[in-house]
Amino acid sequence: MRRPCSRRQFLGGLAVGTAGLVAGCSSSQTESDANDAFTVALERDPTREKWDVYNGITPYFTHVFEPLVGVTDEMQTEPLLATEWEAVDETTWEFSLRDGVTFHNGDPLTASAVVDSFTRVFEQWSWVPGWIGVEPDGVTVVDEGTVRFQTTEPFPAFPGTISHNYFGIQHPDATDTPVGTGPFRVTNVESQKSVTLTPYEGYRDDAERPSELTFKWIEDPNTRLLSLEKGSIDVAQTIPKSRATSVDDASETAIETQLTPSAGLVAVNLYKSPTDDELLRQALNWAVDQAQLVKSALNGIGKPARGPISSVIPWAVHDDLPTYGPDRDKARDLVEQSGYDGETLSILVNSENADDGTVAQILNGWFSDIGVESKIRQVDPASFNDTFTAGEAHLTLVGFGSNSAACDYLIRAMFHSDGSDNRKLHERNGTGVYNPGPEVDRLIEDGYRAETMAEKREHYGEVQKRVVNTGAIIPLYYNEHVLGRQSNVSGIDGHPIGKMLGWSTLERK
Amino acid sequence: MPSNRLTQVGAGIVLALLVIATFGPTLSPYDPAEQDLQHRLEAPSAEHPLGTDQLGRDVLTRLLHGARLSLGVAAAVTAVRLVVGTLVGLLAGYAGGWVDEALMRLVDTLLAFPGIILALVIAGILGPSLVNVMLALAVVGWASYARLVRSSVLSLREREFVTAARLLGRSRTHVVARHLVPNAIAPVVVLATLDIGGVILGTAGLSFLGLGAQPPTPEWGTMLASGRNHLREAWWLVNAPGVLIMLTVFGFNLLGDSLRDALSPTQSAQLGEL
Amino acid sequence: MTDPLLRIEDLHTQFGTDSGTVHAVDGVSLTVERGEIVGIVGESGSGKSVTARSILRVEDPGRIAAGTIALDGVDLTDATDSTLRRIRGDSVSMVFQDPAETLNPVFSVGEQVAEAVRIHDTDGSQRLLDYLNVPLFRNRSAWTDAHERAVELMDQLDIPNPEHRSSGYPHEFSGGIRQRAVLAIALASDPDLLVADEPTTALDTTTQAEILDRLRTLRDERELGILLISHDIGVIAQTCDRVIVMYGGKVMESGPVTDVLTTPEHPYTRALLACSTRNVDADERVTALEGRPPDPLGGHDGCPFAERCDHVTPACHNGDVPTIECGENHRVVCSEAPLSDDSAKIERKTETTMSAAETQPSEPHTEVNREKVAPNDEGTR
Amino acid sequence: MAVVLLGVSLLTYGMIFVTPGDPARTILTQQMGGQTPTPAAVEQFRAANGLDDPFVVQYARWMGGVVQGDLGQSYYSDQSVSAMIVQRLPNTIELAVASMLVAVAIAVPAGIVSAVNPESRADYAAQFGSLVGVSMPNFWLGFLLIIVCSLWLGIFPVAGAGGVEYLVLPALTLGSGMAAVITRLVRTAMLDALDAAYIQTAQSKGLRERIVVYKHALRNALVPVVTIIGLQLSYVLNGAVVVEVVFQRPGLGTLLVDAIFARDYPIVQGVTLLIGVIFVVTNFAVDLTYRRLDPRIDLKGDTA
Repeated sequence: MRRPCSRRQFLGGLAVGTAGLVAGCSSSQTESDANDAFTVALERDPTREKWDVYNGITPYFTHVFEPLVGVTDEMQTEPLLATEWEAVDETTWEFSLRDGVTFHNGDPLTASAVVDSFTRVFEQWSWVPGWIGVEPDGVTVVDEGTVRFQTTEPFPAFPGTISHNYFGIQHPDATDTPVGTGPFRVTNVESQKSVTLTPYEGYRDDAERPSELTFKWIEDPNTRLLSLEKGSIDVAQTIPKSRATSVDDASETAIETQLTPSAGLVAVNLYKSPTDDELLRQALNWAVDQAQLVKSALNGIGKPARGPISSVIPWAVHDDLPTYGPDRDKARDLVEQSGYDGETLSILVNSENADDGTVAQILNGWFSDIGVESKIRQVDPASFNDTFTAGEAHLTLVGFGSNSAACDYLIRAMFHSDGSDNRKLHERNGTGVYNPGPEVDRLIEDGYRAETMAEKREHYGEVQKRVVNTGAIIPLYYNEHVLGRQSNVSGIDGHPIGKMLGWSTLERK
Repeated sequence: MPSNRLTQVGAGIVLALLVIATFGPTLSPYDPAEQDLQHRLEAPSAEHPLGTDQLGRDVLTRLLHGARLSLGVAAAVTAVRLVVGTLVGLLAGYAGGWVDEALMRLVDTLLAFPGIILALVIAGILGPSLVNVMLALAVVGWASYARLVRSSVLSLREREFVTAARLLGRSRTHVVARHLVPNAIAPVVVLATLDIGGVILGTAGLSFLGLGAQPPTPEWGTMLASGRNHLREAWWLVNAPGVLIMLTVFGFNLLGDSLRDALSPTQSAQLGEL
Repeated sequence: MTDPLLRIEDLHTQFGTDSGTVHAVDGVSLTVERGEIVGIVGESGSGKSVTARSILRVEDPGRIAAGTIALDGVDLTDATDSTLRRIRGDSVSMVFQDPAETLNPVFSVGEQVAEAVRIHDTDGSQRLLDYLNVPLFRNRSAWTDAHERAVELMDQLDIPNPEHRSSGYPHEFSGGIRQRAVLAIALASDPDLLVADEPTTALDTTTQAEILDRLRTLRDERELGILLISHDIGVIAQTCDRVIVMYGGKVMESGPVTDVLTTPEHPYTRALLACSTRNVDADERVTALEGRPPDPLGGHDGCPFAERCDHVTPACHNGDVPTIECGENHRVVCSEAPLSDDSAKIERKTETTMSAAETQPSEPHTEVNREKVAPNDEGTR
Repeated sequence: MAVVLLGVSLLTYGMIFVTPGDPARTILTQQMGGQTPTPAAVEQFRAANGLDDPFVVQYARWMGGVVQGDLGQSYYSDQSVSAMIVQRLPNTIELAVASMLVAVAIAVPAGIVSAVNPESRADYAAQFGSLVGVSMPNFWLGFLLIIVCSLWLGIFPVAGAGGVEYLVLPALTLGSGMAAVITRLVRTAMLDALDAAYIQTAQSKGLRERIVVYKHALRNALVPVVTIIGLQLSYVLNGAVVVEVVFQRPGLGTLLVDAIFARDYPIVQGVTLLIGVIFVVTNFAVDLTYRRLDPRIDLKGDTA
């Protein structure tokens, strides 16, 4: 049970001045003490989204809105609001809606509501059409139970792409509180503080659900964890990995980890001397001990990687990728053989992520072991991407994860010549950052259009092999999401995509 | 007024810090960058008096090396503030007229800003690095020196020995250099001593917000800021730099206070109004 | 005969300082009767002010090493703090020198007088919050009565339209009015003894005359005993019934004003009178007294005035100096007295004009000040 | 004062133009979750927000809005900057007032104790203690307080904003820093007051020692203390930025930090301007209270 707040008067001895200021700890805690009410602390403010989309609350975590397509634990698509969908032709999809689904205010789910939800998203962000390959007018009503999507070019992975929470279906009329079709409805929104939900009785399954769910915003990871340790919250999202073991060992708290579709890796600049020398790139790979890295930098939370794509993603070919099993002597030989002349390599790191800083320092240490000098350059989040895509650094710590079932855009963004990481330099002077070249581009395009998963795996697998072989990247780890919870709270429905964690089966012993 | 006992304590601390800053590197038992991933986050022990950090590096060594860096940064920023402030103060005080008016409006504007917030905006936009932090803190902090120097120049200007020097045909620069600066310098030195503490805390604050020195540089503020992620298991990681920073700022404040008491009443009054 | 109002018997008041003990008062005896004004005169550092302060032990007065102070027969020397506190302002009040300083600048004059009235109308219990005028704890009726009484008092002391002026702040009044207000405070509880330490030094002559007049009327109307401390012989001559001449912490000569000032027996009294401009014609030079007042450290036997005395003999330097009766309770403490007649007769001028040059700077606090003043500084005035 | 306010607004708005990097591109990348925006999108964004106009035009347009209380539009959320500020201001003011109260509550007694018995152990303890407060980086102090008071003693919530009990730890963190300066000032002021002649008058009236100290001496000592409290506001606003992040109080501090990192310039400019204005206004208000407190100073400002 959560520790009741003690009645003791605060520091009676403190000067008379503050006596008036502090009454005993007030009993009206925000979270009700009922047994099945839960509080989840989030890293980002759940109440600061765009008002005319999702009525200002976050589409992630809350399960107030449901997209047409769901994502299984194996990152496959599954029916959600759409029972089934078929590709009428190469560029047209038709989704038939589940019947009997009602919005929280009782109105039935209709095709026009789906079209309206998509239009809202298109209006809000101009870059969405480019992302999902559908123009704003490409979403039309066939009949009240069917919606048609017109893609600009053949896109087999389209259904997976719209499983993203951004495409959760909302009620068409402007309402003051957010209205969706999800298992939870919104009862209270305290701006910049919290969103409180209660179960939606009219939901299609009548499973047992917590009586109240509150998503609280606690930005600083340490403060978030301290609140967990204090007992004022039940679940803390993304706690510092460095503290995970001690939280797990403590009696009142425990942790839950989940392998995610995102991977941490070093993008090696293929077009900037001296990392344009393949031998040097391979030498660097030989110097890195992924298992040791995960153990010391990530406190054991994460899976040592062999390639750039997390093994959770269906078309990742983790097992049959070449490995550089750490061997410092081989690395030193390769450095001698390479044209490396002692120039200092720059390691670009995003200052927002504390773990990246630690990883970079470990790499810095290992590289100097094999005689390669390097210097860490930490850059703030806003200008990190600019600096990276301008190819200013030799090595850049990047981490790419997908928030939807379609992870194709990951491999495209990283290794395709006009993928988002390489486009700027490719258009300017035909180079890029870590796109190996036209051969790999063609493989990516074939994989993109592959009808079956096996075909996709074969094309994308070849891309992964080549990228690892030529040392365009230095694989590091597949990211494990870690959250803290009270030891007597269980039933968190884990999911590779952190933002899709399920809370319906939460219970307190 | 703290009697001389507190002054001795203050001077003692500052002296000890200078010794650490100069001889630190030679005194330190290990190489600050040498990682030992097998001995990560070990509690203080015989061979690691202050334990090891998340990469197995010896915390004591990094603190000793960091001393030169942190104090160097603080001294450099304070020096820049002092020089710029004194120049502007002298110019405004001595030139008078619209020059004085314009400069003083600028000073008032800068003083109207809580320093750290302005520094945060500058450092935030320029990106995280020790140089940016130093630049931001320097740009922000010189105004108080300017106002102090100007007020002491104004009060000195009327004094006989200045007018006498002018009567003897001394050039303006001579008067400024020979007469005004020596007299104005005492309160400025005191302000600088009191200011160094503020700069050190400012650097630590900016590091906490993610704008500090680039890893793996062992700067105290950054070590304190990154140590916070191991708050409870590796308590020494955050408390060792914390205590050191506290002692440093405490030492400088004590020294500053006692120097201030050695000033003449008028000088300390000028200082007091800041 | 009944006990005198105030009896001080062989008083020794000393201060511990870093460089030894200061014997500020080195064996002083005096008495003050009701309805009598007794003056103590002497240079700075003669211990006159310390003697006055030893009575009420106000503001770090130093340690009474020996001797007794009795008020109406009651011995005060080893009185407990609370008994002393009850006497202060009730049976014995004090008036200080500079009215600009002795009134609290941030409280109205009426408030400060009313406070004095309040202290002595209640049973001696003073509750902090009541005196801080904190709304809930404020004894409203007591304060209003006190304010009315304060206005009456100010009126008795001829402060113009007191009802209106009582809410004014000290800096809005002239020196004279302020000193009257201080007097009002002192008289709030109708005391028996008033100790006035240089009350008129900071005032111009006309205001000074008014205040001294006021003291005399108080003596007559209220049978008030007044101990008046001054360095200005004119003030003493003009106001006091008896005078005590002090030097180096000891009494040199005491007796009725008329005898002592017209036929001074003690060489120091004569020197004092000689250098007072009052007794000199316009064209004559004022004779100054060479040498410096004695170093109070360590105390000394024999006559403290020995080094500077024209009639000094070896006997003066050691042993205790005899006290000689030379007239109806006119005593002199000098081994050479009575001196030959020639230098004795000094005509005393009647009018009380006082030239500015002659006013002595205020008597420094002999007790050790806080850090600012170096320990052995007081002797170098 | 008006000139300074103008200076503050010029400095705030100008700051952004001096810095390198094209705001439009950085913001769009940020909005797109890391993908690089197309040049067309960047152009469209610049036009929409008038970033191509010369500095003077943009500044005039911004100032036009400021005068009517409209501080412009945030790039990310569609709330106006003024609305966001109004929402968060109470939290920061609450924290500022509470920490000043704590500072005074610590400093005034400490100052009195060390003044009433100088050079004693209490004197050193008071000075030593208050100096420690100001020497500790406040986020370190904040975390230590959370661990001690919240986790071990369990008498306070860890973070968040709400009732009074949410205010105590942040106010303690910030207030202890300010206590040092005020303690020193109270000590010196009290020493001077206790030395003054009117204390002798008070004592000779037969007043109890406590009343002499707490009424006559303290009242005089408080006059300079009030001015220093006004000037301490800058310390509070400085510290608030960090303390609000540690204690998760959605105030101006966290708003500014997030806006800086997200390059949300309208918010950065709006908040910085507001803080500058608050600062100038309080300095002015402090002057007024100073006059009212010390009757010797009449409005012309010359002391008697």
